Amino acid sequence: MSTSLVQVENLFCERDERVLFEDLSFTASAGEVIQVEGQNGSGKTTLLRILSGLSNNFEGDIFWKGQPVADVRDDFFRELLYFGHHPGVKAVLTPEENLQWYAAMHPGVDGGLINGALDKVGLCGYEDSPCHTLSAGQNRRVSLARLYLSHAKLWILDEPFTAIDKKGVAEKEQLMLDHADRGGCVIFTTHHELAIGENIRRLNLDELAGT
Amino acid sequence: MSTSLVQVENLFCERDERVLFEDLSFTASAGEVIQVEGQNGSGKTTLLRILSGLSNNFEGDIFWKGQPVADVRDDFFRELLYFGHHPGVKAVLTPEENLQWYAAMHPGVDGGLINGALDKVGLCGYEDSPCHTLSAGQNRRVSLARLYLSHAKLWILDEPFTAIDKKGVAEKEQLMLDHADRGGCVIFTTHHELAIGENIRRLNLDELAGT
Amino acid sequence: MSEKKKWLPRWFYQLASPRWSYDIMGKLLPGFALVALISLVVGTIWALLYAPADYQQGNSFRIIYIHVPSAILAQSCYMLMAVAGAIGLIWKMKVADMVAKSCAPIGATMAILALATGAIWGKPTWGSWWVWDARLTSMLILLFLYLGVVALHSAIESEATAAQSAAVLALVGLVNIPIIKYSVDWWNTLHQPATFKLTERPAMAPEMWMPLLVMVIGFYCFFAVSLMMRTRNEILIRERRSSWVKELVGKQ
Amino acid sequence: MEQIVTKEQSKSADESVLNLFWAVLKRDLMLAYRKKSDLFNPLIFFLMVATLFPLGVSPEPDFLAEVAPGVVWVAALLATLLSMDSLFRSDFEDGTLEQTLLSPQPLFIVVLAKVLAHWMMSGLPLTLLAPLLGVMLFLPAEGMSGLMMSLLLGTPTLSLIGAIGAALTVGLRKGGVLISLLVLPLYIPVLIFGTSAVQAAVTGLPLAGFFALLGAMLALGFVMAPLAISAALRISVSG
Amino acid sequence: MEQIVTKEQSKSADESVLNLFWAVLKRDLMLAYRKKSDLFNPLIFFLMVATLFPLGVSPEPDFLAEVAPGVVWVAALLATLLSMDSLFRSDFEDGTLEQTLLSPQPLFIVVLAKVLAHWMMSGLPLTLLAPLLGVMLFLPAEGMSGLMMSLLLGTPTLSLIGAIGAALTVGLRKGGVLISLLVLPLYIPVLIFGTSAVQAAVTGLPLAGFFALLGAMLALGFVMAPLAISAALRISVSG
Ligand code: HEM
Ligand SMILES: Nc1ncnc2c1ncn2[C@@H]1O[C@H](COP(=O)(O)OP(=O)(O)OP(=O)(O)O)[C@@H](O)[C@H]1O
Ligand SMILES: Nc1ncnc2c1ncn2[C@@H]1O[C@H](COP(=O)(O)OP(=O)(O)OP(=O)(O)O)[C@@H](O)[C@H]1O
Ligand SMILES: [Mg+2]
Ligand SMILES: [Mg+2]
Repeated sequence: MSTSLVQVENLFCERDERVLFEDLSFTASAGEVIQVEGQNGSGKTTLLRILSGLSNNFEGDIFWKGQPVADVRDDFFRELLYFGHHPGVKAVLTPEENLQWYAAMHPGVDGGLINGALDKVGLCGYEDSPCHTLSAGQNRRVSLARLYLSHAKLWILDEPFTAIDKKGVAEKEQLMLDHADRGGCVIFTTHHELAIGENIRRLNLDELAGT
Repeated sequence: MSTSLVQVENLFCERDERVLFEDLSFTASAGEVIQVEGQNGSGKTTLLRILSGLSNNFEGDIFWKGQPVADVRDDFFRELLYFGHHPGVKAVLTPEENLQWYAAMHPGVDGGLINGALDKVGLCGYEDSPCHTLSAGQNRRVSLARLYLSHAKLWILDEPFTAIDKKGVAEKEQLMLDHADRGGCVIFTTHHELAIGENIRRLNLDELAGT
Repeated sequence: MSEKKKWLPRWFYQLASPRWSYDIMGKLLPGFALVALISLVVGTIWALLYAPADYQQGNSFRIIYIHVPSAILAQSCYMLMAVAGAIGLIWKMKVADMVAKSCAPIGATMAILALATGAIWGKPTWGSWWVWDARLTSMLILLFLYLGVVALHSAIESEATAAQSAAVLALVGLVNIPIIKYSVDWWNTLHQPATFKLTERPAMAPEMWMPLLVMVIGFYCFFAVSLMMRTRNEILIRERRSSWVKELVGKQ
Repeated sequence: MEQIVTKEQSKSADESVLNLFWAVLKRDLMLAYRKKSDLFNPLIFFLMVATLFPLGVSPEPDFLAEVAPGVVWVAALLATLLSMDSLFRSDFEDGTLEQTLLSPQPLFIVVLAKVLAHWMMSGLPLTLLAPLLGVMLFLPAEGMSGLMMSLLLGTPTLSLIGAIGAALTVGLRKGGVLISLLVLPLYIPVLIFGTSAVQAAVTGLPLAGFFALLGAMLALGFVMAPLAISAALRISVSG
Repeated sequence: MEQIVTKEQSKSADESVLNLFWAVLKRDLMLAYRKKSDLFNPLIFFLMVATLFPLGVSPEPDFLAEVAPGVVWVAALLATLLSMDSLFRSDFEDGTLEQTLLSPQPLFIVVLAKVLAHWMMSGLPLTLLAPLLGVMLFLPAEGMSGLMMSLLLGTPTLSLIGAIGAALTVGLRKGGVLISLLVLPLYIPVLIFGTSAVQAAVTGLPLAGFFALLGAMLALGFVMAPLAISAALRISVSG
């Protein structure tokens, strides 16, 4: 059996008196790619923010490698890569500077790989343009370049394919599979039609919602 | 022959010494759905902003119903619906208030239809929640509700499907086809795989870029 | 567009061509430079050595020969900048934009010169470097407006946008010009009223105002020279990728 | 017959323009109300100056009475200037400014409504609060009416001029500084005449001249500024 | 053997903390440099007050000399307060604050570096520019060193206290007002001791006591504020 990384038990969350999910329990193990599904407003972003520790607006228990996540916060953060609706890219900095800052914030990340990562997301030639002169997709690619930099085990990606062109999406899909093969774990959401559909586990929030 | 609405001649645009397109000429007629294609950073947004009159960073001529668009600006704006990367939704206002403002800004729009439009984009029940409490997709749906309100002939939509779930995308695709059937014209971009692929004309910017 | 073409003279449209403007300015430059040189030299010698000393102020009044031309020029330059900016805004004429852009630093220098000489002169005559008098204040505002235009140009990356924005600002600031001009008539202040008026002869002695006139002419010609040089420079930079500029640079 | 049609048409056009004006005004006031900060920031700033000044400089009534006109006016000017940058910025950032520019409605009207809304959230409360400040700073009672009148005539001009600067810099990432640089020179005359009016009121000199000047500036700004603002907005967004 | 490993580990940990500190400081300064407005806004505000005050109140040297300490200090305080709101807001809006909170690095250090960067862009230039302001306001030469010293000791405290307010309000849409209300009471002691120090310097009284007080406040802020800021940030983002 593969090792369980994240274990969620009896998660319950409501916003403005609307129950988003209740009694949600699941386990994410090394080697898995899990897609959180659901229509707009079903609570995907909310769930991912809870999992990553950004939000504590919930009831229930979350374990990281068997221990309550609150007790091993630093360990957990060391192994986490979170990609949210806001990509965390500073508009006045260049792609390179943005990634340098990310490397500094994450001790495991090797700053020397930045140029290679930018190459891989197709931003070769834009290293020195401030991000506000980049297109919408290019901006998100800057943030996606972190996927090539980080050694984190757990990737939590909230709509990583937004504004990315088809070739880019295909590459990122493959990257997620590769990450799982190397013993990582990916939890993500998207509204795109995926090519790697068979290899992933699905978690549908629509069915979980209270009434 | 159907009437030509927008006619573009020898459009040239460069940003930061990178030529995005040159010698671009095409005509968009009533009844057409045109998808502007290209990879990230190929200039789709730039082209749509030029067409809508937001940007004048170009050389070349644009005609609206045969006349230079600069001479008939008011007529043109009356018949235009533009949907950009920034959806133009005020976070502290409710969906309803946002659309009321839109109706006030556009004399042809019937404010009485607002509730129906919100229903159609699936925001029934959220009329009175401020938009910053809505999910990413719901926020964009507020802006998309304008498609049901406006009588504009020409729709210019820049990645309208971003963050929208699959059901929503299918509905919007159908809506675009219906609009074309009623004598309208749609120019849009997206990186989503479309179901209505056969019925639309494509304009690929990658082939047009200079070196 | 075609209607407008009929009533505007031909040279106006030729001006719109950077190449034509570049050439014509090249031809005009030497003439203006010569006149500027002669009148500045003659004016300075005349003013310093031959003009009589003022019976009240003695020799300190001679600063007038820099103060007044620079003050007048600072205002004229602003008006030129605003008009060129307006032409650029309305007819989308690139050369006008470049002229407007070139005006700003020259005008700012002139405004600083007028303020500095005024302040230096104020110390012996009014007893202080600076008073919050209407003319002085409005002149200071003029300097700030120039600085604002320069700042806008440097802050906006796109040349076209920068030129248009600066033009709007210049047009707004135009209200300041009549205030400078008439402040001495509208408010009774410390500062002298106008010497040169179109309707009457100056009250000053001719030996005093003749060299002043020469200096004013000299300043104007000098202004024309530096404006044309800056504009030509600007044209070369902005048209650097056109074939004629490449040819020109290739030749040198 | 034809004439009637034209009249009716022009009447309905007038009406639609009025509707537009109200809609924009209402929306901006609502935004301010929801966000609170926009509504209170200038006011809080104004009050802060009035409290900090005696604390930091000197609490003596005689001294304060003397400086009160100037302090109140400088505070009002700074409060307006500081609130200026946000006038179009949030609209620019969330895309509503684009929508405004793409509307067939006259931009002139929209801009005027927005400036009015801004004034109603900055200049007007400042004016209404000025007597309180006057009292806090021991301004003699004779000066009160002069203070309020001068603020009432002066602050709309400040909003109008400031909006030009805001429109010119809305597309830039370095808005804040530039706006001060562009706008401040044009603020100085308002400040000078405003304080002179209050000082004249305190000493019992005639005021009409100052008010006429402030009024003239307001009229000029009212006619010219919306044009400049509209042009500047189009330029800024297209860049 | 074991001890050595621990020492080396702790040494490398120290180093990584230092690296982090530098990286954050460098980034924030670079951001300020690129945006210009953050860099110059407090300064411009400071200068504006110094020019407008004589214009609006009274240009007389004697009068100005007397009020100079208070005016400079009030201006410095307001300049800092006004720049406070943007400290975490832009990071919050573009998602970099989330990334910061999700990093395994000690938040304490990140926060300290950010506050230091803020001070280097507000308090430090204010301190360096203060003599110029002093001259413009005819502050007697004896007061100059007292002015600079008091600002040097006082402005970091203002930045530290202000950052707590900024962190508490960053998640709210109505930041501006709240921050003033939260922070101002804590600013007042700094203002009072700061101006008293300058006045004492002008009149030739002993200064050490005031500086000791200002220093004590700074030390207290230095130890406590980063903790409060970190906690406040986590709470604001999770809301
Ligand atoms: C910083 C202080 C001063 C400033 C900003 C200033 C500004 C000006 C300006 C704008 C003009 C108008 C030129 C025109 O359009 O006709 C002028 C003219 C003149 N100024 Fe000054 N001035 C200053 C100080 C002084 C002082 C101290 C004096 C002598 C007592 C002085 C004497 C004159 C005279 C005689 C004229 C010529 C009037 C005329 O022919 O129109 N100025 N100055
Ligand atoms: N303000 C700007 N200044 C300079 N260059 C810019 C600016 N905005 C865009 N560009 C450049 O123009 C190019 C086209 O950008 P555009 O936003 O049109 O791309 P796009 O086709 O819409 O891409 P995407 O699919 O990512 O949305 C990009 O390479 C970008 O770097
Ligand atoms: N700050 C908030 N306050 C109150 N309710 C909120 C808040 N944020 C989100 N919600 C509500 O929570 C629900 C779930 O939002 P969430 O962002 O998780 O949806 P989502 O599944 O990510 O949708 P999308 O596909 O549009 O991104 C929505 O109905 C929304 O109205
Ligand atoms: Mg979501
Ligand atoms: Mg795009």
